[in-house]
Order: sequence, then structure tokens, then C-alpha cells
Amino acid sequence: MRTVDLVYFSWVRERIGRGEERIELPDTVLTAGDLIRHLKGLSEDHASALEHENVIRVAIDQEHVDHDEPLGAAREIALFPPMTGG
Amino acid sequence: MRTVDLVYFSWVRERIGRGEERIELPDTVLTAGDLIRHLKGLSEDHASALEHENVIRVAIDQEHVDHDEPLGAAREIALFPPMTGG
Amino acid sequence: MDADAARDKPAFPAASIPLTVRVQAESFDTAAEIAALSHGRSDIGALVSFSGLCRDEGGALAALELEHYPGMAEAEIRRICLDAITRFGLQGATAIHRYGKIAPGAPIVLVVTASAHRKAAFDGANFIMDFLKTGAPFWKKEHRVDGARGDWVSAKDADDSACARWLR
Amino acid sequence: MDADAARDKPAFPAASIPLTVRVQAESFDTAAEIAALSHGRSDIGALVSFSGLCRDEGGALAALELEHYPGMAEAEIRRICLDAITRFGLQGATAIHRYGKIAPGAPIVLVVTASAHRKAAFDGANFIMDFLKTGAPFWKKEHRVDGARGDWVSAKDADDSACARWLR
Repeated sequence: MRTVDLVYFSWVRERIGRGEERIELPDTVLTAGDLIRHLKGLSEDHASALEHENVIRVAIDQEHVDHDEPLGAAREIALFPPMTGG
Repeated sequence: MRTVDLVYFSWVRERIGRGEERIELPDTVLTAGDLIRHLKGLSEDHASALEHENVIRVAIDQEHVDHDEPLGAAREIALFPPMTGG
Repeated sequence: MDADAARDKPAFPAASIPLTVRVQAESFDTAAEIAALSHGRSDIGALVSFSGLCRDEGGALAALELEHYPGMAEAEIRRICLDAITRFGLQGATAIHRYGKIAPGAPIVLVVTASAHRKAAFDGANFIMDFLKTGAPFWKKEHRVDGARGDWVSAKDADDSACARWLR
Repeated sequence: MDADAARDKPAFPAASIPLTVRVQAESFDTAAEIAALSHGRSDIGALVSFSGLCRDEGGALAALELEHYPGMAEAEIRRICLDAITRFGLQGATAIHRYGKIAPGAPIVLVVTASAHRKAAFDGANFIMDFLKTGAPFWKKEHRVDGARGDWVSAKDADDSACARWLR
């Protein structure tokens, strides 16, 4: 088990109902994709927010990563929908 | 014979030695290309300025035309090198 | 890296190229930003600016609200600008992106590029905007005039294709 | 048509689209021109500006001197801008070109385009510059720092190819 800080943005944040949380991660959660699937088991709100896994973007310590990226020594992991700035 | 006003720019102007002149055109001068060849016979300066006919651009009454364009009722005909604005 | 570190870090491999990146709630002075990038320089032949403004969508939109990821937003824009500077040989770049509530007619984003020649300046500004739209962590929510609950703006496939053209 | 007639003629087929075309010796205020095109409007989503500046060519150039064909210069730029407005659905355009002696670092030309969307604004500005370079009657002469007799700048084949891409 290890501790990570999660941050959420846009409708991911709205559906989960909070902008950040600190959680304990089981050792079986190795990649960004594993993390998304793990979070979906935490609550109905998490499941609703992350229902369509393929549209969820992940940033580890403020850099974009693919879903197969190992979490490594990540301190802050962000989950959010496709970006719409500019 | 008819009278037209000619205007010259850039190195065409410099080589001919003036920015404008009014000349009488023989009736055999029908197109912009005819005009260039006619002018080359007027003086050494004209011949030098218009030596490379294919690079000389022509505007009739302030609109670009090709060398085969009939002069028609042109009042002002401009001869100049390729443009380099912008 | 956090936003302050990104701001102070020298811009390798373009350490001497002026680069300004700001993420801010307040508006900005497009004119002053363009002037700042060219002031006192005579090696710049081309300056291109792009301003993205909030449209009122035919009067239906009361405001856009922009959420952002503090720190990463600036770091990501900085990465994109440095890519553009290297790729197009830019002589300077400025990118400013706002967050918070933005009224119709007000500016959201500004990109300015400077180069010796026109093509590089145009391409650089386009490149920065393409990648900023798909890679900088900002999200737009619409507030409608009729008071209806606003929707999050959807990402466009066209924005991804716009990026893909630079990979050809 | 002479310059005054061109200035006053309504811009068909885009009669209600703001179009400003000026050919002048004096410098211009880029900021003010950009602001003028967007002021009080909330239907514009994208504003692109291009400024062409006089480069000093590594310190060798004292000034550029621009000769122009009065009347035709403005009429031709106006034709090009109207083409761009129609072709790209622009919501406004401004084009200003200077003549006379221009010092290194000073602006020569400004093009500003406004549109609902980014691509049209970028394409419109690029299109106007491509055709302005090859079609507007201006000629540049270099004045060198060493006092040597200046040369007329040669037209570039690349400028013609840049225009050709719009005909594809």
C-alpha cells in the first residue's frame, strides 16, 4: 500500500464530487489504467465519472501520460476529460 | 496615331530616366507586348530598361494585364519589374 | 516541475530567445505584448499574433468559465512554446491563457511569435495554438443567457487532426 | 478606379464586413488597428495579425525605401482583401502598407483578419500577404550602412509558389 494525491478537473471533478483526495493504493495498481479501474470500485460517483475509460486523460506529476504508463513514484496524479482550452 | 500616358516604376523608371511620359502610339501597336517592343526602339535607355521583356509587368488603368492584352482605350499604362512589397 | 520553476528555468536549447508564458485570471493588453516582443530589435522581420476571443454564440452565451490545472497549465504551454521555438527557429514567443469567467468579446488566449521570415512566424503561432488546444489543461464551461445549467464544451476531433498535420 | 473611389466604394459581396485599406508614408499603431477591428463585437472568435518589419540584415542595412504606384497600390490591396473576405468568410480585415524610407525595426506592412474560427483568420491573413507580395505595386530598394549604392530587392520565386498553393 502507498499513498497518492489525486486531483480531478472539469466534469470528472463534478461527477466525483470533489477536486482532490488522498487515497491508499494497493500494490496491484501499477499503471494509470489500473488506477482508473481501481477508482471505479470506490463509489458510484467514481464509477460514473470514469465510466468511459478511454476518454479519461491522466497526468502524473503534471505531465501527460498514456494509460499504460507505470505510476512509479508518482506523488500527484490528475484525471480529467479531453482539454478544451485555446 | 493615339496618345497614351506611360508611367514607370523601380529600375524601369531609373533606366529610362523618367517616371512618366506621354507618347504617340502608331496604330500597329495593339497589345501590351507590342507596346514594350515599340518602346525599345525609342532610345537606348528604353531598350536597356525593357531588354528582358518577359520580366516586365504591365498595368492598364491600374489593373494588371498579360502581355497579350489589347491596349483598347487605355489612358494610363504602367511598366514595372516584379513587385517586392509586403 | 511547478509553475515558478518553469518560469525561472532557462529555455534550453533556446536560452537567449525571449519567451513569455503566463496563465492568469485578469485580461491582458494584446498591443503591449506584441510591442514587448519586438521592442528595440531590428532582427525580426515577421510578427504574428493570434487572439482567441469569447464569442456570444448569437447572443445565447452569457460567459465562458475556464477551469485549469494550476502549475501544469503553464508548464505545458511552456513546453509547447519551446518546441515551436526550436522547430521553426523563432526569435521570440509569448503565450498568455486566461482562466475564470470570461465575458463575450473578451480575450481568452494570446499567442505572439517573432521570426526573421513570415512562414516561420505563421507556422509557429499555428503550431502553438494546435497543441495548446489539445494539450494544455484547460476546460471550458458555458454559462447561458437563459440561466440554464451550462455544459462543458466538448473536445473536437478536428483539434486532434490539426495536431496530426505537424507529425507528417 | 482611383484610390478615393476604391476607398469609398461599398465592399460587394461583403458590404457589411469592416474593411480598412491604407497606403501611407507614416507609421501605424498595430495595437490600435487590432483593437479597432474587434471593438464592441462579440461575434469574433479569432483575430490574427501579421506585421512585416524592416530587418537590419545583420547591421548592413541603413534603411529600406519603398516605391509604390499611387492609387493602384490601394486598389490592388483592396481587391485582394475582398477576395479573402469572400473566400474565407472573414468578419473583418485591415491592411496597411507603408511607402517611403523605413528604418530597421520599423513596420512596413500590417494585415489583421477577424473570423469566428481560427483557421479562417490564419488562412485569410496568409492569403492576403501572399497576394500582396506578388500583386501589390510596391518595390523595395536597399540603402546600405556603408553608403554603397543600394540595390532593388529581387522578387522571389518562392513568393509566386506561395500564391500558387491557393489555386490548388
